[in-house]
Amino acid sequence: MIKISVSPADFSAGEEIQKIAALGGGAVASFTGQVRGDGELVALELEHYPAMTEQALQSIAEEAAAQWPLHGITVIHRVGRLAVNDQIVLVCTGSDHRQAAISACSFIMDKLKTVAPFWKKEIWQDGSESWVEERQSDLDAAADWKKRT
Amino acid sequence: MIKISVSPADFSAGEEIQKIAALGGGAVASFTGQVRGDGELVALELEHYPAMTEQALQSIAEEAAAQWPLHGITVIHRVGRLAVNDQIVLVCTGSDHRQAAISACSFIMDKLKTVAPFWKKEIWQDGSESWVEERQSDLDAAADWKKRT
Amino acid sequence: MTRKLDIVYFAWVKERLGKTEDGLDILADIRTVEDVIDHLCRRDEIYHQVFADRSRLRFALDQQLVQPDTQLADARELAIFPPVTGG
Amino acid sequence: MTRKLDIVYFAWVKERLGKTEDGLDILADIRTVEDVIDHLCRRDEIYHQVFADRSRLRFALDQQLVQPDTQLADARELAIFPPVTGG
Repeated sequence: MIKISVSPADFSAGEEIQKIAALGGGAVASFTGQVRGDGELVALELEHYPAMTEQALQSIAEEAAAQWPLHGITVIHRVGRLAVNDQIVLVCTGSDHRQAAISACSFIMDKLKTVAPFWKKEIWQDGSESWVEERQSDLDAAADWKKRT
Repeated sequence: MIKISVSPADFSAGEEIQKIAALGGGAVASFTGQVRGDGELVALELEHYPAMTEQALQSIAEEAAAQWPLHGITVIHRVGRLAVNDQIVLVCTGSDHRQAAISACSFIMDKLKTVAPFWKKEIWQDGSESWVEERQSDLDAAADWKKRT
Repeated sequence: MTRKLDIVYFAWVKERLGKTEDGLDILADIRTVEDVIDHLCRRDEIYHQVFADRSRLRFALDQQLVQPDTQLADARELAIFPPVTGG
Repeated sequence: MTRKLDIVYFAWVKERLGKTEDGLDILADIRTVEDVIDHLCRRDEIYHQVFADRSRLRFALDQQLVQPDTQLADARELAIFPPVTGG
């Protein structure tokens, strides 16, 4: 059971975990990302490629489902303007096995960071804006899964 | 900031995630374990060693804090009689870095499974009871961290 | 008959080009993603500037990530954007 | 002066022994955790039965996990229990 959501709306990590837990697997892992207050940062502007985003997330979730025995996968990613401390992303996975749940959650985040069409623009207190650059550590993390699987 | 709780009381994964998120790290990982409905299972009876349990969990959390840059760690473990689908355990970790949060969460669960003094008794529909046996996969998972770190 | 390719831009590619999309008639010598870029760069100086460092560009054909040497085949939409930074 | 060691039992060790704890006077020849087990096994057949397969027993001295060959030193409490199964 895969649930993908891309929208400006906020989400409740607790409710999403409960929904996955209700599938009865016994093991639920989650990752929540939020806007980190980096010095003078006021907000992030999350842009995406609407025609592609949901199917890209769906593909990542299906790849995880093919690799681990999962009862449920939820991926929620917000778009639009997000203030410091706002939630950005939630990945939640349910399984009979804790390592499957945790590994799948970690895999989905690593892939999402490198192949899902989102772009972050930082908006600073002085009014300036800057596009976030890709990070080598994210590329390395995603590449590591290829070696492992 | 380490928070350890061992009690019969239920918990809200969502609220614990929010508290860790409020520390501002940007990355929050969680693992929730619940009683899996295994065939004729009615309930689990969770026994523990009160004089030792909290300090064992505290030590595991401190070990994680020494290994990864974490803003917060919450470990909640219930004891007493728990019905099918009841929550048993929550581990929640917050960091600036998603891999640190996820790895620490995974490490804490793996260690908890092998060194924290909890014992599960299964209570079956026919009234019979059986103590859960340790699993080799849990020992292997805990041993793997020693190789990695 | 000439085929038409929709080109869409995102993030700083969009901002620096000052537009969200283009239409392009696919001529016989435009076969790959890279051929499209070359063609645009010849068409107007602005593309030449924005696409100067091609290592910083990523591409999707009909919403699938592709490499610069990928054949256009029957694709209807090419997206040009910087490396993704979601999550 | 004789030192006294409190011994506490958990899970099926407790159930099969039919008790939660014991007190033991530490004599000169009882130096390690294993010595305590040996001593108890000599004291009563029930310990001999419950502790028959020692590979299934785990120990904590003053609430720290220890191995069977660990010296008692000044420890006040020895816990004997099966492998843990929480989480």
